[in-house]
Amino acid sequence: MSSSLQIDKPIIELEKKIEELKRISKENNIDLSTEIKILSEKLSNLKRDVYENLTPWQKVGLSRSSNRPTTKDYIENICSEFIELHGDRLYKDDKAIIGGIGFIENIAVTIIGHQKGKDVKENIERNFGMPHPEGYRKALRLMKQAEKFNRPIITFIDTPGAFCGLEAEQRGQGEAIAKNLFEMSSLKVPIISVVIGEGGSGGALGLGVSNKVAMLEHSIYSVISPEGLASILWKEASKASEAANIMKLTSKDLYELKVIDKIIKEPLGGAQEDVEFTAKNIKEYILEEIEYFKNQKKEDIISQRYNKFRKIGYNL
Amino acid sequence: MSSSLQIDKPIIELEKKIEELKRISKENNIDLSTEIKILSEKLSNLKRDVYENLTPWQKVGLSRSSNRPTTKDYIENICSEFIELHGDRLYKDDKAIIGGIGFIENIAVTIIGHQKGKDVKENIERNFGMPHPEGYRKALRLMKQAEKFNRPIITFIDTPGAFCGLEAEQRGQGEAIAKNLFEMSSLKVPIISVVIGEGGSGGALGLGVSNKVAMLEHSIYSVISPEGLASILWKEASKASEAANIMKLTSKDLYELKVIDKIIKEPLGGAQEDVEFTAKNIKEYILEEIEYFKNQKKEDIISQRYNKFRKIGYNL
Amino acid sequence: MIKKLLNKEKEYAKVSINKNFKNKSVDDKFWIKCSSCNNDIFKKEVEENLNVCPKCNYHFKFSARERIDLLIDEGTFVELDKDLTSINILNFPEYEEKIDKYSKKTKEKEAVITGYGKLCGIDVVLCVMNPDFMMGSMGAIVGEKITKGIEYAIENQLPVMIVSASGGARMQEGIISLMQMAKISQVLKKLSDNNLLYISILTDPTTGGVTASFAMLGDLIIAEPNALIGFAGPRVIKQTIKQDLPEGFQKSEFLLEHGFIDLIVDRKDMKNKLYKILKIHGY
Amino acid sequence: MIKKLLNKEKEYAKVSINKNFKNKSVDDKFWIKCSSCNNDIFKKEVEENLNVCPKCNYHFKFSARERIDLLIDEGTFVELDKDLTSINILNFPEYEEKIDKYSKKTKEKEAVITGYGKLCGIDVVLCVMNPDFMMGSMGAIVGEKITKGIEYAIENQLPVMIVSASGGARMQEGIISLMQMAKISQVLKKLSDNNLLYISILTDPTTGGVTASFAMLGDLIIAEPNALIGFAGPRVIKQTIKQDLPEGFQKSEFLLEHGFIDLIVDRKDMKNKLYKILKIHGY
Ligand SMILES: [Zn+2]
Ligand SMILES: [Zn+2]
Repeated sequence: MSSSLQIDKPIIELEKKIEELKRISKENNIDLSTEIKILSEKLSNLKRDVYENLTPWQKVGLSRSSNRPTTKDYIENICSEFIELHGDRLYKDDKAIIGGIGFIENIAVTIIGHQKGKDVKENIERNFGMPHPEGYRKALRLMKQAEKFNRPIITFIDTPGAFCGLEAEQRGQGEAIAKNLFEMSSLKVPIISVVIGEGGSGGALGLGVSNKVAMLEHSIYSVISPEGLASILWKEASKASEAANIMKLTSKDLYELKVIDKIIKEPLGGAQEDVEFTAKNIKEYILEEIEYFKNQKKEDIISQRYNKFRKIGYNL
Repeated sequence: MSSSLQIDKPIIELEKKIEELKRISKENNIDLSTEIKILSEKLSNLKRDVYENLTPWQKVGLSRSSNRPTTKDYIENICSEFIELHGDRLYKDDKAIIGGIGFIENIAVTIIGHQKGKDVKENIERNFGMPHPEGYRKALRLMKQAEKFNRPIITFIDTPGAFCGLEAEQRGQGEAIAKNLFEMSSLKVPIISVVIGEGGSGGALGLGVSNKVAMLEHSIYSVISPEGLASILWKEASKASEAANIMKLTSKDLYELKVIDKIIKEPLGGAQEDVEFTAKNIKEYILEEIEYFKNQKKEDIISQRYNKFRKIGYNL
Repeated sequence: MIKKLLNKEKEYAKVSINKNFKNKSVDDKFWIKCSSCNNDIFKKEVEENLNVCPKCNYHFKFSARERIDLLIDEGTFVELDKDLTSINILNFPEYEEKIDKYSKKTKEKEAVITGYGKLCGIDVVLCVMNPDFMMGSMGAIVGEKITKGIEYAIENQLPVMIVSASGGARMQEGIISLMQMAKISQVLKKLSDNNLLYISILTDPTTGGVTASFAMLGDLIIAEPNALIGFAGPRVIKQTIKQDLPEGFQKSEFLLEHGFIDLIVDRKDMKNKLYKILKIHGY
Repeated sequence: MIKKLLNKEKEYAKVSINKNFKNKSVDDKFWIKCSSCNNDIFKKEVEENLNVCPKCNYHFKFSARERIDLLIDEGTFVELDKDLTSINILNFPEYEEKIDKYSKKTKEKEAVITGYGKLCGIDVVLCVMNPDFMMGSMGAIVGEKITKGIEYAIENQLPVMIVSASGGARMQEGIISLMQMAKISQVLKKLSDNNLLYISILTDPTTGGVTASFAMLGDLIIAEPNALIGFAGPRVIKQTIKQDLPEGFQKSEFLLEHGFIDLIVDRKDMKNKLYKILKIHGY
């Protein structure tokens, strides 16, 4: 991602400089510790400065960056046990959405999430995290099972959007997403969602009609991509950064709009800098919310979720 | 159907002879009324004789014959109003199964049935009444709706079997039928089925887990086709008529085995000879059964259906 | 989701009656050329035929008010929440101006009209999206009005009909418009759990977030002939697959074949068909 | 449904270990040729490897009793209804003789063994179809025994596992065998309505009426590698479409890809995986 590189550029330069000083110090046996210390502090400040003041467009870049941790990374770090389950029992196993059952601490959960690839090959296999209808149908199947066996549902949201292809249309992309919104709204178990990367439109919402929705600090959630909006407004996709500015797609914006319930802290530099730290924060959040819903009646779980979405829009 | 022609042969010859005498009588102004009367009586007896003593294999022929009335014919004759509804909301509208809502007298019902074609073109469109998985899924969708709106469900069974093709397997023919058996077993509305032609194996049962199952007099219901059984037993499909003899596939056999609840009378010569008469008999049967279930509790409707199938086999 | 909406604006205008005037003769006021069969047709004849081409049965756009008159018994329609108007939640540039422009043009305050009335004597709730108002796009008010309409139906145990005509979510309201999909879908679930009937009626065009929510959630889904119905718009799909789309792709007839709608009903037969369906459902 | 069952008999025998002896040398007693990878393998090595080829992981047939020993803790299995035997309801020619023959051959009375026991200490109901008994075909007794097993699970609130291996319905019992599909499916619905777990385990071959009923109704569906799983058998499909079937068609891996099974588990890992699944389901 070019935007992500731009963010890192001054930081990387400074890091290189420090390495250089260390090397010189060692090779020539000169004491440069004062200089190194000063630069290290500067680096630390620079990092904080950069990452606490990211523009929306820079966050878009970060949320999409190829080294950003994915659903699988978080599952591995959060679950003591996880068994992936496959298939919609209708047409296909869509690898753009994964799901399964496992334990977080000693709590049995169902986890479902969009899954992007780590490299080109895996991205092709996973269609860059853009599901076909069967992905949503698999998700719903697993959610219904979670309800049957009384397991909380965790969803990780990370997709550019539902796939816009011929076959996806033919097999009912709209129907599949709609059915999920419809059915999720009355599930008798708590649903807790975390936007971990891109929350792309209906394709994201298809896993997001939840009791609680959190976002990782640098993730985004929007009705359309900035490129898409720019090409509509100004007929120029290249003005995406301007579009991003007006869209209110950052975690902070969405928290202020009361569309999300929580911003989960990322390490300085973004989630990829310390997956374990990020996963720990996510895990704490999930456990807290599960604890909150643990002794609630099924009707209350349903009506809390219902009221959350009922309010959005008109009474803002 | 060659077998069907064989049944009719002596009858048709006699009918021709009578016509001939009538023509001669008229053209030559001769009184042949006595001869005609005798032959007419003979014809009547012959018909009764033939159709009351059909061999199982002749019934197979009759049940498959191309002029045998289909689901559509009965719907037209039974319903004062019918609106066909389409699609499984997943993949396709399978024309081998039709379904919809309507009135019988003033009772709202959902009707679903296998649909064969009247000619080659329609048979290709309807795949000769052999459904793909989406046919069963459409049926289930409509049955669930019937349950929601508290309508009795009528199914007409008439299929050589579920289609044995590559795509049918790929899209889960087994899963689709299994799901129907599973879900039908606990529907809260009465399901009344009539086998009107061929009841071919799992493809028939997929619409047949019902509170009451009737068969038209000359229809059949079996686990495999006689040709199929013959080719297994004697490696000769041509010995199908022998196979039919041992299979117990006629309405009389199945009534004695307590697998069906009722034999519905056909006119002399078979249902096609008088569709209205046959339809009237079917309609009476359906109304009687609906009346029977009308004031029953939902649990009782479910347990009556459950017990019906629970008993089959072991306690025979 | 929004993209195709604006992209389609021009294409859409093509089928509008006024734009079909040939500008070169004095006959222009009286004749239009059908964009489907290319016949020249007497304009009045089309209008009297409910904006359906009398030669080829092509169904042109039809306004929300006319739709209500077509479906609801005269004098029985009571509109709900008609004064609700959008606020610019995101401070989106020029949004207020846009709303103003469409309000003046259509004499409506939002892209949906909701209310209750009688259909052949049967009490129903009817929501009709207005394709002339910002392409029938769905923002907070559209979501709110439809939700309130359905809530009214639940309170009064009435069946609901929604006539969709929309380019999808309204991008000027960003994430808030997206969330309306969830809001309406969940109240429809509540309606369904009350065993009340919901008939979704799809007209040209029904796309984006509307397709991915209430449009596809009907107990029965009915479409007018030749309506474009899809999640992604044809232009976006073409860009994605880098190929031409097959003839008739995403049209009502295509969706019927692929199992997503129950039946296609001509505009002129719609009221009668709805009446029969309502009767069968015990209303 | 039955046709492929008998047609397959020969093909099936091919993969049985004893038939893979090369008859020409004194080594025959010790070596077999794997029908999948064509390697010569020390027979004992295969047997000790649970009838799985140590070179290519091809899963050969495995008897019902061995399966029970594999999955259930030693000494805890209690068999149910073991003396139920088929009666010739239809007076089908030579049926009794056939039953006799298979009873002698397998020392079992029917094509399924049912009972309860402990899996890593967890109480479960287990039904295992016996592919050696009339190709694991399903007649009234198979239907009855599985039904009773599930009823036992409902009474005692236990999870159910069924290991399928079947050519489908048993044609010698005609319509009665067909009706077992409904009988078992409905008791599984009852189990499900009790929120009890049902794990369906598919082994080679699972076809016909078994596939079109309980095999496909698991909350979780697990398959062994390279099992043939389908409604119609490959031969019948080939006849229908008059074309060769694609490589791997109807194999476990194909079904996984097409969304019909949850996971593929090696025989040696099966017990451990089931244990984990049971734990996650609160047993
Ligand atoms: Zn025209
Ligand atoms: Zn091998």
